[in-house]
Amino acid sequence: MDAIPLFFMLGFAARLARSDLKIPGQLYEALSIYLLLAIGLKGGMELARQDPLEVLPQALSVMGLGVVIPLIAFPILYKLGRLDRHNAAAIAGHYGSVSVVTFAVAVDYLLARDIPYEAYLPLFLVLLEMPGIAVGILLARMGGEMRSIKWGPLLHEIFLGKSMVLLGGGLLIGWAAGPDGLAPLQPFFFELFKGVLCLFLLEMGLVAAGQAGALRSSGAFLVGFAIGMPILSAVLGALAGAFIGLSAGGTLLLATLAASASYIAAPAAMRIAVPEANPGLSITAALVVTFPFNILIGIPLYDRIVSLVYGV
Amino acid sequence: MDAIPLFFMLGFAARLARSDLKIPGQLYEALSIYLLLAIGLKGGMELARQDPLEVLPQALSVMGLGVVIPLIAFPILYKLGRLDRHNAAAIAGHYGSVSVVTFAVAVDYLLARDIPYEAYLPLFLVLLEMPGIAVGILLARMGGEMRSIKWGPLLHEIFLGKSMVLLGGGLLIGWAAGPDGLAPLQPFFFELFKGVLCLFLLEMGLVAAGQAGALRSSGAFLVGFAIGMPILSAVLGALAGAFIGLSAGGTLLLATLAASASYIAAPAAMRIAVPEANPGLSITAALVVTFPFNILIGIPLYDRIVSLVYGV
Amino acid sequence: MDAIPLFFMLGFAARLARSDLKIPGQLYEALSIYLLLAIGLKGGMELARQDPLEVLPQALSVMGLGVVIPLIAFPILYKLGRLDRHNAAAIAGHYGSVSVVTFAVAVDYLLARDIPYEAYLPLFLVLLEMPGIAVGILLARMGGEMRSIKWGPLLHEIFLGKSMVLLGGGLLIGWAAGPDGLAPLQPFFFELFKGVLCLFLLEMGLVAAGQAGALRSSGAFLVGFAIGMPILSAVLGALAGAFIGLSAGGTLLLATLAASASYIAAPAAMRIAVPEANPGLSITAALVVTFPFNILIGIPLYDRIVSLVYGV
Amino acid sequence: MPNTHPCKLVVIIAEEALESPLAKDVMALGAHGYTVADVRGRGSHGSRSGAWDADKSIRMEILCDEQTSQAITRHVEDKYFRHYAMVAFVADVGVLRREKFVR
Amino acid sequence: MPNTHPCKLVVIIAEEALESPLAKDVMALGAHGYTVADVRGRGSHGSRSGAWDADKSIRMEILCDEQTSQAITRHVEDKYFRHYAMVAFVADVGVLRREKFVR
Amino acid sequence: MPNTHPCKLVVIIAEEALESPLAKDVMALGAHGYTVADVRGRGSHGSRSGAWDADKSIRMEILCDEQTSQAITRHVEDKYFRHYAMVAFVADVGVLRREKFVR
Ligand SMILES: Nc1ncnc2c1ncn2[C@@H]1O[C@H](COP(=O)(O)O)[C@@H](O)[C@H]1O
Ligand SMILES: Nc1ncnc2c1ncn2[C@@H]1O[C@H](COP(=O)(O)O)[C@@H](O)[C@H]1O
Ligand SMILES: Nc1ncnc2c1ncn2[C@@H]1O[C@H](COP(=O)(O)O)[C@@H](O)[C@H]1O
Ligand code: NA
Ligand code: NA
Ligand code: NA
Repeated sequence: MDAIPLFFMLGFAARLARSDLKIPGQLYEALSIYLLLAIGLKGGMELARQDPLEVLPQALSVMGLGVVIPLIAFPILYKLGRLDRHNAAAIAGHYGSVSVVTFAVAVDYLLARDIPYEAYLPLFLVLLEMPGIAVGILLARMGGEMRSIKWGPLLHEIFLGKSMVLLGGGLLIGWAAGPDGLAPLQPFFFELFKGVLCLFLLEMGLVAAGQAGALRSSGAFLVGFAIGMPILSAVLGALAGAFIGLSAGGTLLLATLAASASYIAAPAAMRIAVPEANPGLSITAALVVTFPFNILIGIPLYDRIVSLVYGV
Repeated sequence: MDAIPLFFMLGFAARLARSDLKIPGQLYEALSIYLLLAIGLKGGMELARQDPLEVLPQALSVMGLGVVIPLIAFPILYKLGRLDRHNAAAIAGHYGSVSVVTFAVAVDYLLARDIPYEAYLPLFLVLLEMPGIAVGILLARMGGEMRSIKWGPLLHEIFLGKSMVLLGGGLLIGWAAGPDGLAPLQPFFFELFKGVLCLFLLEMGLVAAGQAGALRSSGAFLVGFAIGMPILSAVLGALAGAFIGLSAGGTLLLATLAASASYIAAPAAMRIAVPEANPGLSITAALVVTFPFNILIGIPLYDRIVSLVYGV
Repeated sequence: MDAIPLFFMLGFAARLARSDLKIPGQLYEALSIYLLLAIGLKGGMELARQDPLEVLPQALSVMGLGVVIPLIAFPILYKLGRLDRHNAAAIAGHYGSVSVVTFAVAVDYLLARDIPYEAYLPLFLVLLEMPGIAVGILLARMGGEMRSIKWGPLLHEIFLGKSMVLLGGGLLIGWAAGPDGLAPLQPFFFELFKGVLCLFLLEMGLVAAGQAGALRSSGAFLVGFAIGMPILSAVLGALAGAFIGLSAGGTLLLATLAASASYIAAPAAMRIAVPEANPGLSITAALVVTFPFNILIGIPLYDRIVSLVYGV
Repeated sequence: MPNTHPCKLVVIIAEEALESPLAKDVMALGAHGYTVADVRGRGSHGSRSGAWDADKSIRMEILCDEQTSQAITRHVEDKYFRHYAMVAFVADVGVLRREKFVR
Repeated sequence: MPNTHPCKLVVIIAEEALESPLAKDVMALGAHGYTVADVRGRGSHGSRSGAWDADKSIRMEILCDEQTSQAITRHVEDKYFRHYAMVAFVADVGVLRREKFVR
Repeated sequence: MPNTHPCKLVVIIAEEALESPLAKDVMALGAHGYTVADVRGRGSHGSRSGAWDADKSIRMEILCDEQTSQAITRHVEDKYFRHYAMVAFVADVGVLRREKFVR
């Protein structure tokens, strides 16, 4: 059995059983800095091998996906779920953006099965991080409040948030240094990757279980949304992947990115840009429901979806 | 010369010389999380290869050892050492439980000498962690106070303390994932192990020297106990190992476990369960005397004892 | 392109752009503990292979270099730069001491170009750390105040500061354990080295850019000094290296050591020993100007200087 | 015209082992919240440098009304003071949003 | 004869997301400095354990004169209290080197 | 009937380099203990973010009697204030177990 979900389950169970196990806050930060940099570096290294003319149209389509998903999620939340505008928009923004760790788990899923994929896919991870957040903020401010958006600080928050800087910076360094320049970094950034990911998932299990109490107050609709929306997004992602000509492996990664919801960059940006939204709701949905759903059930499911799309 | 004791000595000397070297608190926690998980994983992986029918009787005998040791230690401390009941019981509990790092040093001792051992021995580490603590608490509460023990929170503290969760959780994950599932974690959890252990021993040296001042007030009896008791326990452990049919290497590990005293799980549990006991006494004995004694002198000595038992 | 300067530049750019990226304080400490220990271990391991009679005269010459450099820097700062005695002396002390990370970058420069060097050079790093600081303090206290120096606490601060303990302790352990004893530590302390160095340089970039604001108030003279002095010292170092018979690679390392300025050990010692000096000035010079100059421009330049000296 | 309202601030500095029992107790005694920081220090039980498990200390502060403040201080005095390294003190402060802190 | 001078100490405990906006605001409102510590806690918004990004809290303290203290407390009341997990209080203290804190 | 006794709380916020000298000094001046936390901040010496060695600050608090409090504040004023980034203030608090803090 693969170790990754087991670490998540260990953390989840430990916290539910009220163990005093804690991952120190700065270790959490250190692990997430490592993961973001390592993913960026790897993607950048592969990007150096790529023909930019081939990647550019793909990149634009992928960014379109990041715009479309929150535009679909918003009416579901606002009309169907009867959430107020601010909460509906904030949650939509979380689902438009992506989860780096979910991406890493999907990559591991492919590696374990020897399924090839376009190694520059971390580029799409970077590109998908922010459009969803920006759309979420616009949705929250539509109707009169639009002028009150201070775009300066906001763009700053989005483009210079730690995950963008580390992912994007890693991408640039990997691209500039190339495979040769990165070879001496191999043992640190690549060989340790899966072990660090396991430790991080232990912590995510602790965190998710710690927030699980909020499930009760968040209502059945939100839980349903947090499972249904990823599946819908994954279908869109799978179609997009096929459309832009990715391999089956690459398409699975794109579907997973589409299905994943941000719980690092989006909460930070929304807290400043849409303070009226209750962060408990979006975090419960993204972290307590969608994240475990994706890593435990979602990824194999999206694999099936991709197979259907590819008619295998 | 082996590097491990040198790192301990560097830390010890630096603190005695009042260097300002400090290991940040969260690094200490990170290192100990790593060590506990790695030991658990390794043991679990090997456990998967084992016949449960063979291991079960061994496991029960080992747990018996954890009950017997504090029952021997208590009268020595209470009658001979004239400590009050609470302190005698608390210290007995520390010596009934085990030290994970001492175990790791003994494993390294075997590896460096190419001596084989039953690779599932971390299971015994897990099993020995708590009976001693439970017996210590019972001893402290005997005579009238027995009813005042709140078993709920206590069992919780013992079974869900961080070291049990990480060791036991690691064991389960290692067992479920098996050698194949753990292969990609090899570089992180296994290859780095000894380096991390060295860093941890540097910190243990700093900590032990920092507590060394308490030696003066703790009295000669306690120092004698902290050296004599491990030797006595090691003999018991060696006999038990031979009795349950372990190899010489496995027997050395069991003897070392028996000889080691807890300074992570036991202090935490005793502080809540037996607050009347002075933690300075038990920590001085376990950490300032027994721990260095074991890693510098004890392990080679127990190796001799095991050789005697095996008639080599 | 080599990855190391790229990481520094990423950190520098991120902070200038006011990104919220932060390296947690304890991660910074953990990384620096690691780097100091690893460099010491490596040097000590190689020292074990050396003939002491050969190294001793070299070592003495190198310590002379550490005395001469601040004696040259002081009048430049005091007379030419018109800084007051305390500031001139404190800054001179920083430039007499060395920067461990600059050394590590220079080693990496040699490794990337397959240029051999005397592997025991970390010994010189240790030897150069303190004479400069001591001379700086003496210069600050010359003229009447001399008696007021409390040598006890001062020597303590210098010899037992964390960088001396870790570098020197690592050296001793490496020397005592030798290549065989260190072999199991290889994956942790040596293979990960460059990756950890990159992470540290990311943080140094953040820190340097964070202090860059102080440049304005420090004046053009200091900036000039922070570039000119390293070049001058590098020439001295190159001559000294040739004089004591080092290889071209070893000479480059010695020149780089001479050119580098301390921003860990020296600031800590000066803060206690020469509180009248404004730490902003010395840190701006050493960290904001000299450090980036050395790693980006200086090392290749000193390589040329060494080639000239060796008449290649 | 001040916008603050009189309130008590109870501060407890104690061994880290007491963090979760204290948290439970103060909530049970009527506090509406608390704030905790990691600290190190020295006192009658010697130095507690915070470098490792048994050596850590915390500083808990509780904003509450007079009555709760007395309940908390009496409780910690009875239950914990004898056997644990700890100190506690109370200060008079002015809080914003008074309704958050009184029973 | 005391060497301290009357001064206000404003303490704000809030979500970490507010650290840099608050820092900017208090300086703009006339404070000459501030001090920040990382904390965890519990309040009307539930438990904030500080274990991960969105769950961190900070404790900011500002020494300032009465007027600035009122400006700061009113400002945080208006701008942040409604939507953020936070509390604030003010205490009377005596500072050394008064000139560092008054406008 | 309150169970607390009047006491002084001295708080010193300073460069981390001063942690161990200050600790020695306050004990020598009659304090029976102290508590230290890691902090960051801003003041007349600019921003001190705590990200690296020379940039760290600490917050030390000392519960003591009036006399010791004056001895401490005068001492830090004379010995450290001129050359170091630091502030200090004193508050009146009520302590439990008075005997722990008075000489
Ligand atoms: N006089 C004091 N001022 C400030 N903090 C104190 C004082 N005495 C004790 N403490 C703190 O309370 C903890 C426990 O105190 P004690 O029980 O006296 O050892 C110490 O480790 C310090 O952190
Ligand atoms: N009564 C209280 N005493 C001390 N700290 C509090 C109190 N109430 C809230 N806090 C702190 O302020 C934060 C936000 O409070 P709240 O907005 O009530 O959730 C909490 O996480 C605590 O750290
Ligand atoms: N007005 C203030 N309020 C709270 N803390 C301050 C204040 N001024 C300075 N500090 C703290 O004291 C440190 C040193 O102050 P300074 O000497 O003014 O640079 C700063 O880094 C802050 O942590
Ligand atoms: Na998404
Ligand atoms: Na034992
Ligand atoms: Na130098």
